[in-house]
Amino acid sequence: MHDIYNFVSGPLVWVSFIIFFGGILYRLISMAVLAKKKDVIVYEYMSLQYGLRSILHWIIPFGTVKWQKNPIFTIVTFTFHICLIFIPIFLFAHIILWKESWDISWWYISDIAADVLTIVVIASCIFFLVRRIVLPDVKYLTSISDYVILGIVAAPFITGFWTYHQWPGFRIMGIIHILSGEIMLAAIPFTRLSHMIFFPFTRGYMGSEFGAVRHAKDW
Amino acid sequence: MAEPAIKNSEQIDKIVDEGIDTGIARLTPEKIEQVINKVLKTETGARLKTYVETCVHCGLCSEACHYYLSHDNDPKFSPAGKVKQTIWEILKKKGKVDPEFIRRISRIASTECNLCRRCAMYCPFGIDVAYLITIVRRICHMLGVTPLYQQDTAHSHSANLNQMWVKEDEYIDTLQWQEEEAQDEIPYLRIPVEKEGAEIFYSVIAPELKFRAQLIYQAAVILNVAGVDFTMPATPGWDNSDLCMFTGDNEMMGRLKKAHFETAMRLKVKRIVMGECGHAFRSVYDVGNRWLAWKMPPIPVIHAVEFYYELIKEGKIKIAKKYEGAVTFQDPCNISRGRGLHEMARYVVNATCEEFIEMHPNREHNYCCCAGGGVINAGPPYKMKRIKGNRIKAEQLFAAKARGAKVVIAPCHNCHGGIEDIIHHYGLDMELYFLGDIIYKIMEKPV
Amino acid sequence: MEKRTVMVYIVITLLVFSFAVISGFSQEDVSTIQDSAFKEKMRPPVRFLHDEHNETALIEECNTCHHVYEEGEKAEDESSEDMECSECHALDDGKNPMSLVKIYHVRCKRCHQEKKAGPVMCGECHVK
Amino acid sequence: MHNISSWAWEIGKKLIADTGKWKDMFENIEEPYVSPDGEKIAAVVKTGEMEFSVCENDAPWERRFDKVWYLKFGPDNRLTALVSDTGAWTVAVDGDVWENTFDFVWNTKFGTDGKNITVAAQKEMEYFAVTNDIPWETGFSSLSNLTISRDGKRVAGVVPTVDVSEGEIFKFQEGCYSAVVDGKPWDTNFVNVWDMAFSHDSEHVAAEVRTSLYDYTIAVDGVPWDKIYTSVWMPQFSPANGSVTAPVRIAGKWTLARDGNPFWNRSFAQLWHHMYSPDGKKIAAIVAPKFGRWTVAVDGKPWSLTFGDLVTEAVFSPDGNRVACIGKEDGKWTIAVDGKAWGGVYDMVWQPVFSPDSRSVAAKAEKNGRYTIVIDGKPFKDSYKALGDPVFSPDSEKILIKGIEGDADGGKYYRQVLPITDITG
Repeated sequence: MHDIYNFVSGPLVWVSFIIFFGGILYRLISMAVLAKKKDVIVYEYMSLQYGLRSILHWIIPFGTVKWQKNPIFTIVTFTFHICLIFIPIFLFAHIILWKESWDISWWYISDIAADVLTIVVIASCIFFLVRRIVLPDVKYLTSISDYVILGIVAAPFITGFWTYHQWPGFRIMGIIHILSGEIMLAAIPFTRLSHMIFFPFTRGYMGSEFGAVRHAKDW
Repeated sequence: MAEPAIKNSEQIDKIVDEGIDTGIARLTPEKIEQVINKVLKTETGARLKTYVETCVHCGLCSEACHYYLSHDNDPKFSPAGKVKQTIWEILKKKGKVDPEFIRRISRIASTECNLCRRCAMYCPFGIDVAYLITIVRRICHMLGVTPLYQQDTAHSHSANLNQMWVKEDEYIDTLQWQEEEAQDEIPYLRIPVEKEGAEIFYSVIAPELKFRAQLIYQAAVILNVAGVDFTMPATPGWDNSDLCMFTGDNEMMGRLKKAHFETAMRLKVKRIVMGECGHAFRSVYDVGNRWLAWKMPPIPVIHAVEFYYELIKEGKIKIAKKYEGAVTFQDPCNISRGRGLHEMARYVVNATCEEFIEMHPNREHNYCCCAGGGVINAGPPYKMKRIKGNRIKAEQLFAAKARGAKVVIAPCHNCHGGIEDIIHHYGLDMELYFLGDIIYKIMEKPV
Repeated sequence: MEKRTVMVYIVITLLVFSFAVISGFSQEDVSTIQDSAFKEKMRPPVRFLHDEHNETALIEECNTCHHVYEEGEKAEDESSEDMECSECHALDDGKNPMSLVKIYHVRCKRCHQEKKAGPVMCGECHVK
Repeated sequence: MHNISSWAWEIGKKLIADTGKWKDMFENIEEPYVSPDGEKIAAVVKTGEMEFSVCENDAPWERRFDKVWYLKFGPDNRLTALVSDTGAWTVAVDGDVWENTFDFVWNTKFGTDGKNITVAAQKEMEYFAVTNDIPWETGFSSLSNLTISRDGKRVAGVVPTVDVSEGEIFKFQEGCYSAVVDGKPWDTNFVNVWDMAFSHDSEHVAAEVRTSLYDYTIAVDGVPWDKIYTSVWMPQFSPANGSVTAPVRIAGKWTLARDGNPFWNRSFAQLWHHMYSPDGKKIAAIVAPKFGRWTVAVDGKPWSLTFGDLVTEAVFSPDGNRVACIGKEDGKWTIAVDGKAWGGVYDMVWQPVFSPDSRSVAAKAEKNGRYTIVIDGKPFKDSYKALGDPVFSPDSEKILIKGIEGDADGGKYYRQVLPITDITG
């Protein structure tokens, strides 16, 4: 048990961070190089002003017609995405680990808040799962990999919640928690989770084309 | 109103299209694989990769598409659903697909997507489905599988540099004929041909000569009364339309745009003003010019709607009496989403019509007419498919009618063709006009 | 009553009894880690059986844990059992308890990790 | 150009016509045209109900027509118009009409000396070319891309050589078009044939062709190059050795090929309108070194000066050492010579003209609706209501200005010769 713990909380953390940050960097650079070679117009028409204008509308809840038309989805997806990033960064238990390892720390949320937000994330994942199964158009687009990805995202939250509450087997769960978090980090650059990296560019490009060239809104 | 949606595959596949059928018969799996991979390797890159890898299969784009809505939310017609059936499959199989697969994707790309780009406004990532479908059309073109009527139009473009096999003399003759007709109404009227150094090159599309010559007549009246210094060329290059852009024949698209812009340069005009055509605007404004390496059109291109706006705003056209009766307005994708002209259009409509009733949704969010993107050019075999694929437009128009609108103004040839069919098929009993029709009717003319 | 049933009852009774006895004996030694510098408690206090721990861990010198540092050097013959850790290990900015939490964790957890013995995960010490 | 040394080159200003008075003479007057030598000004005029003629230097032609259009002066200063009399079309030259009549005529073209005049014609749905009133013996179901040789003696075009109807897409793709030279089509059929060029000796013709929907190449006298490209632009013959060069597209980039082989060693985002220096030793072309930036490349080497909107109408100097072109940036037009732009920007500029000694460059330019002549970047002080192209004297010391003075209501047309130093200072 100690060996496993030491391994997942030691070298594997480094590996996952390296894959995560290195992967993001690699994806961005390789995509930029490819675009320079094959899609030079992306550079020609990308506009900071109009790109940001579009991004801004899309990252504000109900900032676009689409968000307004699907209020439940909008609320769920926004809280989900905010929590997804917010919880791991501001969780007390994580901060103390960073403090121990690298002597860095910052503001944290209360454990009660973390509990509630984690439930929100898990509930959101269930919402997404149900959507995939129930809505015909989403179901049509869904492949096994979509469930796997959803699982990858949900796993750290479910296992974290389990571990925190010290439910039976929480020791094993704790290790799975660390591992699943690492898997998620490593998966981000190389799966459809890479929408996290590419969102500013795809949205920004569309916003640039709509704004700077076509003088129209894209939200 | 409520028509049952086409039960997709069965009925659709019954459509006989020699262009597709003969094209398919000539294919072998090896050729398909080789062509697909060549297109993917040499012509696509970061955009395709990013779009495919960023799509999280969320289905948010579904309700953007008029085909999806009109087919009772059939997932096969959702934008991402169409990408799944085409691009994803191609990438997954690395081009190892059979001829029947090509038949399906040709149908989907050419007759089930108008490239209207509405879905780009419903995808949080701004994934450009129209771009992805264009790649499918490109592949089908390179495989020689394109609906017959579309391909025939592309051939006309290649042989005559216009879309309707209009010969050089027929074009000039039509201009002179319209000029003569219009002189009965306005004796001093001219359609100056080859007037070097004129302010404006008025460019049209071949259907205006073949079927809607009155539009040239009306344009001549408007331009003359407004005192606009304009000219029209006496050479090929007069047609601004571009169905090659929609069949995937990019090389021909470039050739057509080169002819058009170089005609403008030769005539030494400052601007090109074009008639009420949407797809042609797209081809000259941000597609064809790019293939030629012009970042923006080398000679500015002004769509009729913007031009009318200028004329009315500057008082060059005066309104004798506003058009009576309530009108509604169809925002064409290529000039609203494509150029943001919707507010100018409203200015013109309000200036010329007594009562304006918005249809909903409108402006950038308006539903596509289901005729653009080359779909109406796929011809009679697909007419019913096109009409049924846009039941939502009938509902949208009906709602506007219920609030009093008797007239639809559609400043785009494709919108016009599409909506005309919808009005008839769904028994909407509404009149349909171009903006120019209205202006011509109600403007002050010298007696 | 069957014989087997009686046996079960006896065993249960004995177990309960021995548990009570053992707990009674151990009572003296049961302790939780406390430090007055912790104002708000984020986690349940850590139960720590001082003598038993030291026996198991073979710790003889008090200053293995209750150390005293002088000018950066550990004073080998001094120890600090009579002090709270926070007397030396001050809080960051005088408020942020993280640094204090950290030294507790480093003291316990790191040793456990090195020795591959004893609890290392949050819930193993901060038992609810 | 036609023998310009025979023109009047004495310095001075001569009133040719008081075009302002024309308004009193005719019901309607169309835009005026001036002859290359500046001695004549003409316009299509309406002389009565459904009755038109051409007014040339204050006097209308005797003949009246029911339609007159495409007024054009040839290089030898003869005036041509396309005219219709009771529905029969023909060509009028200096007021005299050709004997043959047609159902339609268009696209008047001249050889460099102006002696040969060619038009495209249609009669009873047969299409052909007519040179100096002599039609081709054979007609075709269509005719496009009318092209004439330098001397104007030979005429080429594109015609359908196989009957193909609308909708017959697969037949079309087998190749139903070819080039026709003096009425005789090439033996080979192509899917398409477009722009073509004659060799300097008028003996050969090279054309852009498409051999399938995807394969583009150059065909010379009906024989395609053995290389195919994804696209090509108009070929040119070398005046020096008769070889053929054309811009070709390879892997999404453009370069120049000669006789089917790579010629320039670099590629561009765009490359077209290449041209030979008069001695045939150099080639210049309009290029886009990168997407959205335009310039001129001489022998494959682009200028460092680039324009964002466009570059057009490039021209070699007579000695072949200099190149001038029109450039446009941010909607403003100017002239660039040898990689340097003139300081002034204009609302429009016309093709620059080199002096015979290659030292000076002149161009017509428009600003605020008035026209003037600019030499080497310096605008002439006078501006005009309308203006012909500037012409340098054979000794390169004088410039001919053909301008209509006055405002919208009136106008007087003057032919003026001045020393270029009056403009350049």
